[in-house]
Amino acid sequence: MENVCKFYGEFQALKDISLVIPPGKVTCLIGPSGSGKSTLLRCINFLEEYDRGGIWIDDRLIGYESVGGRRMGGRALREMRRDIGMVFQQFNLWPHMTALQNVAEGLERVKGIPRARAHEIAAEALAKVGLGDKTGNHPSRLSGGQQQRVAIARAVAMQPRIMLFDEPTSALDPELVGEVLGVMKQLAAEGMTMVVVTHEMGFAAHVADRVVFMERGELVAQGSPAEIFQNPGDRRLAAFLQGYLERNSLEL
Amino acid sequence: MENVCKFYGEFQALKDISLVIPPGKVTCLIGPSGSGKSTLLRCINFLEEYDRGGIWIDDRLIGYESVGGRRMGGRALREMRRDIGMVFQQFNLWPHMTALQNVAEGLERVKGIPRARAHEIAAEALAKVGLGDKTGNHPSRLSGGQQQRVAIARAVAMQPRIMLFDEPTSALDPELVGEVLGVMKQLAAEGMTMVVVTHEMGFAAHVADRVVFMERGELVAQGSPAEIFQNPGDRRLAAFLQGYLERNSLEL
Amino acid sequence: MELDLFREYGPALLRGLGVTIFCWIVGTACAMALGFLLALVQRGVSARPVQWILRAYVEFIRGTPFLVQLFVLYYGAPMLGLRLDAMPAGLLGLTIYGSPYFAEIFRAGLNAVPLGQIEAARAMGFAPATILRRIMIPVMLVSALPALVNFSIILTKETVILSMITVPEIMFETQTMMAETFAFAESTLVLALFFWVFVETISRIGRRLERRATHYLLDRS
Amino acid sequence: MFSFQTIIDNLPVLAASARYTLLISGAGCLLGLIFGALICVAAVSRAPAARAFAGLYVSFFRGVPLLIQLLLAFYLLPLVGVNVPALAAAIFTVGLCAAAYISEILRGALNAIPRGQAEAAIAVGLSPRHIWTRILLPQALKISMPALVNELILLVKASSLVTVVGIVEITRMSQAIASATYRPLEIYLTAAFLYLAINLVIAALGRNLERRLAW
Amino acid sequence: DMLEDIKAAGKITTATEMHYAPFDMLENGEYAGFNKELFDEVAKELGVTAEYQDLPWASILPGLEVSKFDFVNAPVTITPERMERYAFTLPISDATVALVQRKGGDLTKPEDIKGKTVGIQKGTAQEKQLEAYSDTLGGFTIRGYGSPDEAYADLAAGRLDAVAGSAPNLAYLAKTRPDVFETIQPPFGEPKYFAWVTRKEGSESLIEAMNAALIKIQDDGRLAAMQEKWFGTATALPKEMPAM
Ligand SMILES: Nc1ncnc2c1ncn2[C@@H]1O[C@H](COP(=O)(O)OP(=O)(O)OP(=O)(O)O)[C@@H](O)[C@H]1O
Ligand SMILES: Nc1ncnc2c1ncn2[C@@H]1O[C@H](COP(=O)(O)OP(=O)(O)OP(=O)(O)O)[C@@H](O)[C@H]1O
Ligand SMILES: [Mg+2]
Ligand SMILES: [Mg+2]
Repeated sequence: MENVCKFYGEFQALKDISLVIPPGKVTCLIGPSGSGKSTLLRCINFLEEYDRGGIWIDDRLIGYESVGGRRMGGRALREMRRDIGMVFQQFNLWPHMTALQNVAEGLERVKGIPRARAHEIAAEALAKVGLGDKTGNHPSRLSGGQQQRVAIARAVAMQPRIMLFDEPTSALDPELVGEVLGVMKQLAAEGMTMVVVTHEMGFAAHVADRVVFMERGELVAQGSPAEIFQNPGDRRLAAFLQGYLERNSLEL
Repeated sequence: MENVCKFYGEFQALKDISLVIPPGKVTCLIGPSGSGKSTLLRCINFLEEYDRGGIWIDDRLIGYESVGGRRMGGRALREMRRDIGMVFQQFNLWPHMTALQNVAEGLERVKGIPRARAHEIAAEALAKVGLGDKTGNHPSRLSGGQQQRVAIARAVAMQPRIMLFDEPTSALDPELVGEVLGVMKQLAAEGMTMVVVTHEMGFAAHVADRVVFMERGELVAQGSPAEIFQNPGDRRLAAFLQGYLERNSLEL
Repeated sequence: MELDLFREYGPALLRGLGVTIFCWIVGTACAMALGFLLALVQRGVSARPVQWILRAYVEFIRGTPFLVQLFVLYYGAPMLGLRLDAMPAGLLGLTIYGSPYFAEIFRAGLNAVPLGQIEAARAMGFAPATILRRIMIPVMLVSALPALVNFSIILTKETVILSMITVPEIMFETQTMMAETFAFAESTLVLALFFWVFVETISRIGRRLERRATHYLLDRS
Repeated sequence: MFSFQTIIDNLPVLAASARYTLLISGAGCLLGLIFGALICVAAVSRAPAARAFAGLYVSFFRGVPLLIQLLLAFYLLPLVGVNVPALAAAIFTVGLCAAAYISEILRGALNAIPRGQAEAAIAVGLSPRHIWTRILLPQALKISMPALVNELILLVKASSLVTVVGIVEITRMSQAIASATYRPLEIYLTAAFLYLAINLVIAALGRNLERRLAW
Repeated sequence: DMLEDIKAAGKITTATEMHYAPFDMLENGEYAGFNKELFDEVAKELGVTAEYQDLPWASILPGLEVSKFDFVNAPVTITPERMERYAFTLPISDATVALVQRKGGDLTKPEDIKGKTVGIQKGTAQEKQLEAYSDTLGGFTIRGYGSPDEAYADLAAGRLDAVAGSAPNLAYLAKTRPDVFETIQPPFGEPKYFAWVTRKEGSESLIEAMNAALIKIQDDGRLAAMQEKWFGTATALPKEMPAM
């Protein structure tokens, strides 16, 4: 990813972001609200068009035919998006389908897998996230944590090369967060390439291979969790972590 | 509060809860999801009818004419509720009114204060929560933190004897939580009687005078923050706190 | 009340019922289809001129009475060389008249589909047509069904205006009976009863569809 | 063939008849909104009797064509000794019928208002009357504005049915003129434009209100 | 008794559908026509004033039954079935069936409509006559309309070859739009008549008084003058109820 810029009208949401996402590793994006984390993530699968620079996955440019060139056609874009799974903060499950159908739908419609086989794969994917017994439930009959796990299964079942998570736990009650983080840890252990926007510093600290700190559309600091959390060199990063710790300490 | 029980159909959400809320102090309710914290809070201002036991404020029984007796009439109930302010997780501001009108509405309609005076009081209340310059904004033009502060002003302006907070910060982005907790700390410092359901252990640890831990509808442990957080005697309480700490530590 | 009347006019009245129901079904289905198409174009094509034309169509058709539209279509259009028979003209009239109302209902319904659900499908590489068919339409129906039923019920009553262009529907037949026999009370009763049963049936079916479309939402507060 | 002279000659008379259209649809709309709101409150109330009443009301007024309701009001009520003047009968019937549709529209909108809105009002201590008039109905009104505009436009056009009680509004007047001049196309087109003008004003007001209710 | 009530009130209230030229019509928004002039004269003879009301046909008979008004002053064709339910006055006008076609059409006499399509207001006595005529002539297509206006419009639009109706109506039509319509002479079928209608009970003396007035108006030539003005020709009317 090189020199990516994104404008909303006058407002520049991303400022010359250059970043390498190591394959098979977990990269966590942290930073204050409004710093452009979601925007960056959404540029990677081209839900937002970026305005300058380029994003590549395995040497394939995303969204444009060449840097600064024409937009990709609909078919090419869809093909490209197959390789990128995304899990949203609000889950965005389809309410009229059961958990199983939610997962199988993409397999059937995008990959063209026959229904019976798609349902098999979907059932496996759900079993893997610990929902083998909830395949027939509609999202409205699942807790938030369960819903988010279905969303993860839905993305994983498509066998993407890279998974994007946008604050996958911040719409969840604290008790349910654990379920989802557990599934994500498991994915990480299996060597899935993951980019995770998160407010869960504990997760970032324990699971990430790289942590990236953003502020006001700029990439301020990146490094291993140890570098970022133990020795926050940057002043803004230090202030951000300080605030976080204060809110969560139990000391008197 | 004595032997309060609440059933949803077969399911018993509250099991013989007996509890004294010290006036002028801050009581925090903590516990896992589904443990009945919200239900307990909602029984206090009779948004849920409890089925057994009794709740008293200054010797006045709430919601019933006598223990196990007839329900209060609508007018008596409303009178009683004047003394109890409530702040919801989802803010529940009225979107068609400005911040000022949201606060003034209850003063005018419930207390019968003339419009001009009501607006004065409302403006003061808003200024106190740091929103003196946002009185004319509709909720949709306020950030989550600001909305929650309006909700607090709305409750405080009615001069209740006791304030109930149901997870007042869990619908907020982490950056905005600080604003709201700040206002609550200030209220606590002024000696308002407060009952707070919260997942913010930091807040509970620093501000509460008493902490009450619930699980599965039972009151498991209560005590000063020091007793609860430093020496969690109860096994379930200890496990609960352990899980919380793990998720939020930055240690590697 | 003279039961003899129904011996003589019963068959014609029954035929009228059949014609009314037929016109309503075909007219409503076509109007819904056209309305849906209009809503899709309104949503999908952002070119200003197209938007204006659609807006004008909606406001113009919605703003004028069906009676007049039908009259112009049936008695006026031959001046311009378009001569339709009564039944085709009636069905075309119903289609045109109903389409802007349905278009507005569908437009509101589509706008109410949470963007996130569409983005989730887009992010997975769904084709636009698949997103529409598999995600947007089923989700939209939840909020749009009551309004769709409401307007379909209104259309049942607009079908009586087809009597003006000699479509032999129920109003036409009752008018005949009334004119020949002066049996006013009986005719009114027949009409009232028929429409009440007809509308009640439609709203029952509507409620059942509504329950089916929303069954997955019901039991959670 | 097409005679503009006919239009020019008859426009004043036709426009004058529009005042009945305006009066009946205006008053009917006001009544419809008030009764519609009341029926809607009954429909979602906890009292089974009120709910049953609302159900019957909607079933009758939505089920029986307005034309027949008008005939009943005008010709059956006298049989039981109630003699209403034509204009009052027309306005009330149109208003009561509109109320059935409006109450259903509002009921749908209520479903879209989060439960917490009412709970917050209860917790503040507002009385049921204030909860409805200050919190719930204003929001329902805003949510359902497009559907209400649809309904009001239908109401303006449905007001043509009041001819059966002897009121000469736009449609009736144009029929009469068409039959005297034998130029129905010209006259009906003129009538259509009168309706269009009224309805465009309603649509514009609706959009304006919707924008002003944006919060 | 209706006559006494009317005299006591000093007025007679009536209802008609004011679009049936030249009997009932609106001129510049005012009620006018043959029917109005004749009824005004009759009322004058009775010593009362007449009040008119425009109602659609669907409301007129029910309105009469619940006494919303005293008389239906619409021209109603006298038929035996109708006489069973209502009380008729003496004839006020001829109502024999005639035909009208588009200007320059190829019909020259009524018999030419064999095999063609003819429009008619349905449910009228003229429709029955037309059906009988079709049988004797050996067949033509009849299409019924809710009101004559729509039949005329369809004739102009070219879907019909002719429209049948009562002779006075058609004469007035051809007179008003000579560029579009022309009548086919002569009328055919049995002679038929229009009359006014009221409730049966309590109306005997009123009908008698009105019939006397009608005869008087015919005898002193006022009727003929009105007929000239509105129909272009004067024809004598029967002075007692014609046999059906
Ligand atoms: N559609 C849009 N139009 C205009 N500005 C936008 C739009 N979407 C986002 N922004 C702005 O871009 C900036 C970055 O937004 P973004 O959602 O990427 O932040 P974020 O880091 O994800 O924040 P959070 O932690 O609150 O989710 C913000 O200042 C936001 O106001
Ligand atoms: N209306 C209801 N009907 C049936 N059961 C209910 C209802 N409301 C709550 N419950 C059940 O009562 C129990 C207590 O719910 P409550 O909302 O009080 O928990 P809580 O401690 O506030 O949890 P959280 O931290 O998730 O808000 C839960 O098991 C819940 O499923
Ligand atoms: Mg974000
Ligand atoms: Mg809770």
